[in-house]
Amino acid sequence: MAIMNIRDAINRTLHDEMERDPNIILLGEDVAGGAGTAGGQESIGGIWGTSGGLIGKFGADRVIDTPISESAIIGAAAGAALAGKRPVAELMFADFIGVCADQIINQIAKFRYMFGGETACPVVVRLIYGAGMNAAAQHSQAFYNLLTSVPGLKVVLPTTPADAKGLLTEALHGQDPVMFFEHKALYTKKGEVPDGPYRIPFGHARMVREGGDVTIVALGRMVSFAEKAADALAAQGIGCDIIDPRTTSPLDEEAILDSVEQTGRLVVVDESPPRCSLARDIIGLVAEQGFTSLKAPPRMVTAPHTPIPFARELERAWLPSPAHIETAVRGVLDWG
Amino acid sequence: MAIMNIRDAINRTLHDEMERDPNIILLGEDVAGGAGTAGGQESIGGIWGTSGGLIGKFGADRVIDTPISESAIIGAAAGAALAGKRPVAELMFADFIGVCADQIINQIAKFRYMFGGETACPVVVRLIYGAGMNAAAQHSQAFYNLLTSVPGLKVVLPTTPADAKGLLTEALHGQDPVMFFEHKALYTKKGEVPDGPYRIPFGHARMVREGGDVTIVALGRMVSFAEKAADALAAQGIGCDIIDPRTTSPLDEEAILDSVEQTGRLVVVDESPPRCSLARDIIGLVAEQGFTSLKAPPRMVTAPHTPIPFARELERAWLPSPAHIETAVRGVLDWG
Amino acid sequence: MAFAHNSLSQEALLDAYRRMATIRQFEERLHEEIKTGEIPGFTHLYCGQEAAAVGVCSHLDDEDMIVSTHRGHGHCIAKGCDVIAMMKEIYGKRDGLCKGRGGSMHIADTKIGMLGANGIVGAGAPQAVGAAIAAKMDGRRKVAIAFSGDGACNQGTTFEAMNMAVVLKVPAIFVFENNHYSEHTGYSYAVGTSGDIASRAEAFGMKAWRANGSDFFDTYAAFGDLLAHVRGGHGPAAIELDTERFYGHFEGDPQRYRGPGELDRIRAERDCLIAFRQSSGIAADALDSIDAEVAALIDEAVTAARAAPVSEPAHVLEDVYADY
Amino acid sequence: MAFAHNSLSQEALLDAYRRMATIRQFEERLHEEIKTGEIPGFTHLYCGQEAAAVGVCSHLDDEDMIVSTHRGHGHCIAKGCDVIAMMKEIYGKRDGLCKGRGGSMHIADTKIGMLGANGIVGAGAPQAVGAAIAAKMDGRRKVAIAFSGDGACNQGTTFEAMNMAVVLKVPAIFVFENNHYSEHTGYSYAVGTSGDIASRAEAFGMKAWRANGSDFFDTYAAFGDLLAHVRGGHGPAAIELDTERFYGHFEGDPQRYRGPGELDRIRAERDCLIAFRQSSGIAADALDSIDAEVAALIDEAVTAARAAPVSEPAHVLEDVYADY
Ligand SMILES: Cc1ncc(C[n+]2csc(CCOP(=O)(O)OP(=O)(O)O)c2C)c(N)n1
Ligand SMILES: Cc1ncc(C[n+]2csc(CCOP(=O)(O)OP(=O)(O)O)c2C)c(N)n1
Ligand SMILES: [Mg+2]
Ligand SMILES: [Mg+2]
Repeated sequence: MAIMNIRDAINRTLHDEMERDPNIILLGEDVAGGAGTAGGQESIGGIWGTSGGLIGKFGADRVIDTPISESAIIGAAAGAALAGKRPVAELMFADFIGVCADQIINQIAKFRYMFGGETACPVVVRLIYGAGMNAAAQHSQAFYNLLTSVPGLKVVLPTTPADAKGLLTEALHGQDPVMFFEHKALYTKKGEVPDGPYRIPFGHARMVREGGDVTIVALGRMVSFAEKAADALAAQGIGCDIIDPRTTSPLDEEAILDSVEQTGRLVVVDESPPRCSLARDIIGLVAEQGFTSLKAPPRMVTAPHTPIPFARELERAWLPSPAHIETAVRGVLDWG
Repeated sequence: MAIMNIRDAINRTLHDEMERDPNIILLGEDVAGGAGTAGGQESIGGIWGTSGGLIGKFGADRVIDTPISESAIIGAAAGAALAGKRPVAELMFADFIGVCADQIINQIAKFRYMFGGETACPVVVRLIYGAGMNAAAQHSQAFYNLLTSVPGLKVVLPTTPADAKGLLTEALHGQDPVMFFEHKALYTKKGEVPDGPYRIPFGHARMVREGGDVTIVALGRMVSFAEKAADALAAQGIGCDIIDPRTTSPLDEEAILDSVEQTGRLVVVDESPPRCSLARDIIGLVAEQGFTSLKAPPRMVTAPHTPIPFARELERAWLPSPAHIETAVRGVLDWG
Repeated sequence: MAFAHNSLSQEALLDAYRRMATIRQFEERLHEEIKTGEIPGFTHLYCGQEAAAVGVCSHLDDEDMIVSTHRGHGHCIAKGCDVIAMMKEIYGKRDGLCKGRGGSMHIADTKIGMLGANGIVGAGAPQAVGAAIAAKMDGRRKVAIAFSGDGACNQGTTFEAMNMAVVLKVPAIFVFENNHYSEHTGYSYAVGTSGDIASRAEAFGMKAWRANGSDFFDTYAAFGDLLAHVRGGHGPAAIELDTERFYGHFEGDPQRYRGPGELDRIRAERDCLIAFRQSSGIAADALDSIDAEVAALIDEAVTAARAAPVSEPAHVLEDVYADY
Repeated sequence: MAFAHNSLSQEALLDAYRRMATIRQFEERLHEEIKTGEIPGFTHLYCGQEAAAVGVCSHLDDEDMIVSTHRGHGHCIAKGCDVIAMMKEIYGKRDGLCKGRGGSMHIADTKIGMLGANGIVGAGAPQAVGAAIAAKMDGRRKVAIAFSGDGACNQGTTFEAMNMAVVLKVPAIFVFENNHYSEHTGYSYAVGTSGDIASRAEAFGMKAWRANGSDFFDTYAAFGDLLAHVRGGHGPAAIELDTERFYGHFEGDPQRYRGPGELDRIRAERDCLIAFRQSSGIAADALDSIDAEVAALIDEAVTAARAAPVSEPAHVLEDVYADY
């Protein structure tokens, strides 16, 4: 076990996997950086530093800097996958999905099904997402709900360095397209990472903690917010189950339903606006399939139905907070 | 009152409104048709016939045929709206949202908010959607969940000719962007349409029928499927409330919660795959806010988590059916 | 024309004719069969453009890849898809080439380098660039071809793809079939350009060719030239093929945008099968017997497609993922 | 250069200088203030490109419209946005130009024809086409301008917009500011083209100009020519402005992609303010006193911005809709 942050866990995994499988290629804007400049391809490894060192090792044929053309990036990834490669395409900000959504939702997601089942399109799209850096309305969104709704895609939200490694490795072994969401505010989060080959199967939630009084399902960065809230609640004698689904498609429904069966109370935390969100999706699931378990109305803690504002005070107010989670937990416990 | 179908109701409304407001312009692929051909601009009025006769009356400056460039179509609509016009942009198939999503979700939806509240962007996007014509995976989708999730947009789903008129007229009077979803299989549906100016405020559901035993919330074309199911159920002595939300953003939460308060039982019918769907959204809403009303677990009737298949038998199996709805209603009534 | 006679073997000529005739009869037959109401969905016929698909694909082998459009039957047949399995697909049958789940607009057979027809205009061009990235990595002089229409050439994806292909110097080939219409809109209206479509490709710095896409020999020769360039490692290239579609945009299109006599004229003057007969130097009866064989094949395909079993409802759930 | 001296009044020259100096000092000051950590988010400075924004916008009035980019401060100031309100916006304050909800990348003031900076590369070009559609309808010789970078010129939206502008013959103007970099990537790598960026616009059939975007007079003259063409009803046009960005892509960029001495060289050789001083024929002390006035204004702006009240949490819910 080594201690490292999520950025490094992703970077190392890319190194290891590209070493293992010569079919893996990386493409995106500035994934190496410096193409066509006097400074040369510098391999700072992208705006986020996650692809550092790769071009030096694997060359410009496998670590491909592209023009600003997201449709062509994702479309090229799709075509390369149909032609037998394993492309990892980077969307520098998940918000840019708007300029390349077709290649994801109508192409990559549907090839296997439309083409009769024999065509694999194992593209991994890395989407850097999330609020918290005052990057404003067009650089802060968490569009995982949108892609979770699309049949044919798998959607992954790692929240620890170990999970980042295990889930990315898994993505690079599978035959299905994987939307790999990396929260920009989590890159520096540290933790232990298993050495050597390490895969985490999709559809298996991580039980972050068990507390028995209430079930908190938290997505992405909200897991750590939930932990903060749970710490405060623990001090008041309230025990929280915290579930990190890790993948939202497939979703580990069983883990959620089992926990709610024990606790009877559910809070879902999601850094998105509420409508057609993962939060609503999970609450709907439990209402349908865990109805008898529920002792109180489930609650969501989400952002409001507004774009993401720029100013610090506003973004802070926009984001769900540990305090909001605490209030919601108290709400479901005090209910009735 | 005149009897006409939805196609004609939309066409007449466009005629009336363009007459009323010289700032209204129409743009899209073949909205007139025949540009640059020997046959000339023929005004068959688009592939769907909804813009027939408009170019003859309002000219090519206001009824604008465009190249196949959906991003530029929607982007131009956005820009024209910022410059004081009221563009109505047509997406021939809602599925094409993938190639222009950015202009909708990151631009039109956010301008007012990002720019401080004084900037209006009253674009109406007409999206022709829905399954039932064996148009396969890329020409049959109902992406209203996706746009409902985006703050800043209003989302409208007319299901009758009168509603089509009333809601489109309303859209063309408001200051907000409106995503106007027209189901291709509903165009020939007939009904009475009020003469003269007629507006239906957004956020007010239509109570399709009252039955008292169970609440069915049905979206778009599913309203008529729900009516068929309710007819069959009525013969068995079961009375259904059927609610047609008409707009999914804003959503008439009150109408839904009020009905469930009476019936205690909820079925939501949605022609989309289940994940992060409107169906889940509405079930989640009721679980949160109508928990004590619920006497049985709510149920959704949706398409499966698969792309839309081509073959008749497959598409039929994919789509929710009146029989599925009937089964779901019986399920929630027999529960416990 | 001299070129073709000299460079193509008699066998290759017969094969090219067979492919064109197969496309023609396949499409003409669909035009009839659609009237029975048995065929689901939207169908876009390739009639009139056969020389384009075949002039291009005759140069390719299974390792080369093509990406097609909504009007894809011709590309599929030219690339070697099984005609009976295609017909079954278009009828929506269980043992169709894509199990009846794709239909006319989504036929693919990746094993032979047919990476898919596509219902989204312009979606294919970037995919061809990706396939060309793969081809370049594999280093076996493979190429990847994007077929696009005169309408698709205005879609942002097509421009992005051309630029990216130039930047990455990959063996991507952009074949623009200019049939003068995108749906009901004329080419001259929708394509803003200083020259032809090929000149747009040239503006990206790639070499471009032009040919008569209603003439097999002209297309074959020009594409041969182009292909030598691309296989030689000189990066992407483009070709514009001037051609005609003999039917409406989709089956059911009233075609009011056509000029008087236009359809008759193009059938008379721009039929690639007639042109082939006139200039191939092959005896008419050899071609006649190919026509007859093709007719039998198409008959067999329709009969098989009509008789083929439909899917069960449970099949709807298959093949969304490899595993889930 | 002769042109400028003759055609511009002394007043106009001083005004142009004032705008350029305002942009420069605004940005240089931000570069310093960002280090304090008080300014939220990502900031992209316009330093070095002042002659481009001002050379273009000096020709415009409030009815003309511009659409800007992520690097938008210069365009905003050149078009006439209130500098103090802008500074407050960048500080995220409640009485900022956009109530602190937009920030550096989303400044707009539609009343004066500034239709918005934009965080999505390439998003603006189609919007300018729409504004040009509106301008044409209104019939008052108004124009709509899209500023785009050498990176943005590869985005599909930009191509689509150019094509659509040509097709619809609207008074849209595409201003390409080629500062040689998109983020860390060099122009020569990312832009696949047979010529310069302007030549791509020409391939769409529109007239294009080139100018030294680090020289006010050259830009002003070329754009004046272009504008006469477009206001004359001849449809869209384009101009490529060769310029430099003096700082990194965003504040914090280590700029390892620069060549040795590059930053010093461009500061020395391609500074539009120095060039203006050298060739405007205006006495240095007149310009000095403008500099001093601008410095006072920027001081005032920063002081005001720092002192301005922040938003209340409840403000987050405002202005999503006109009504809901
Ligand atoms: C993104 C997108 N926009 C619009 C359409 C509708 N559509 C299908 S084919 C077509 C015309 C295509 O014209 P062209 O590229 O010339 O091909 P052709 O039909 O002539 O073969 C249009 C507009 C679509 N399928 N996808
Ligand atoms: C659609 C999209 N892709 C990528 C980015 C990230 N990004 C922001 S600015 C930029 C470079 C833009 O280069 P250029 O157009 O030359 O403008 P400059 O920064 O030089 O002013 C990139 C890649 C973005 N904001 N939007
Ligand atoms: Mg065409
Ligand atoms: Mg640049």
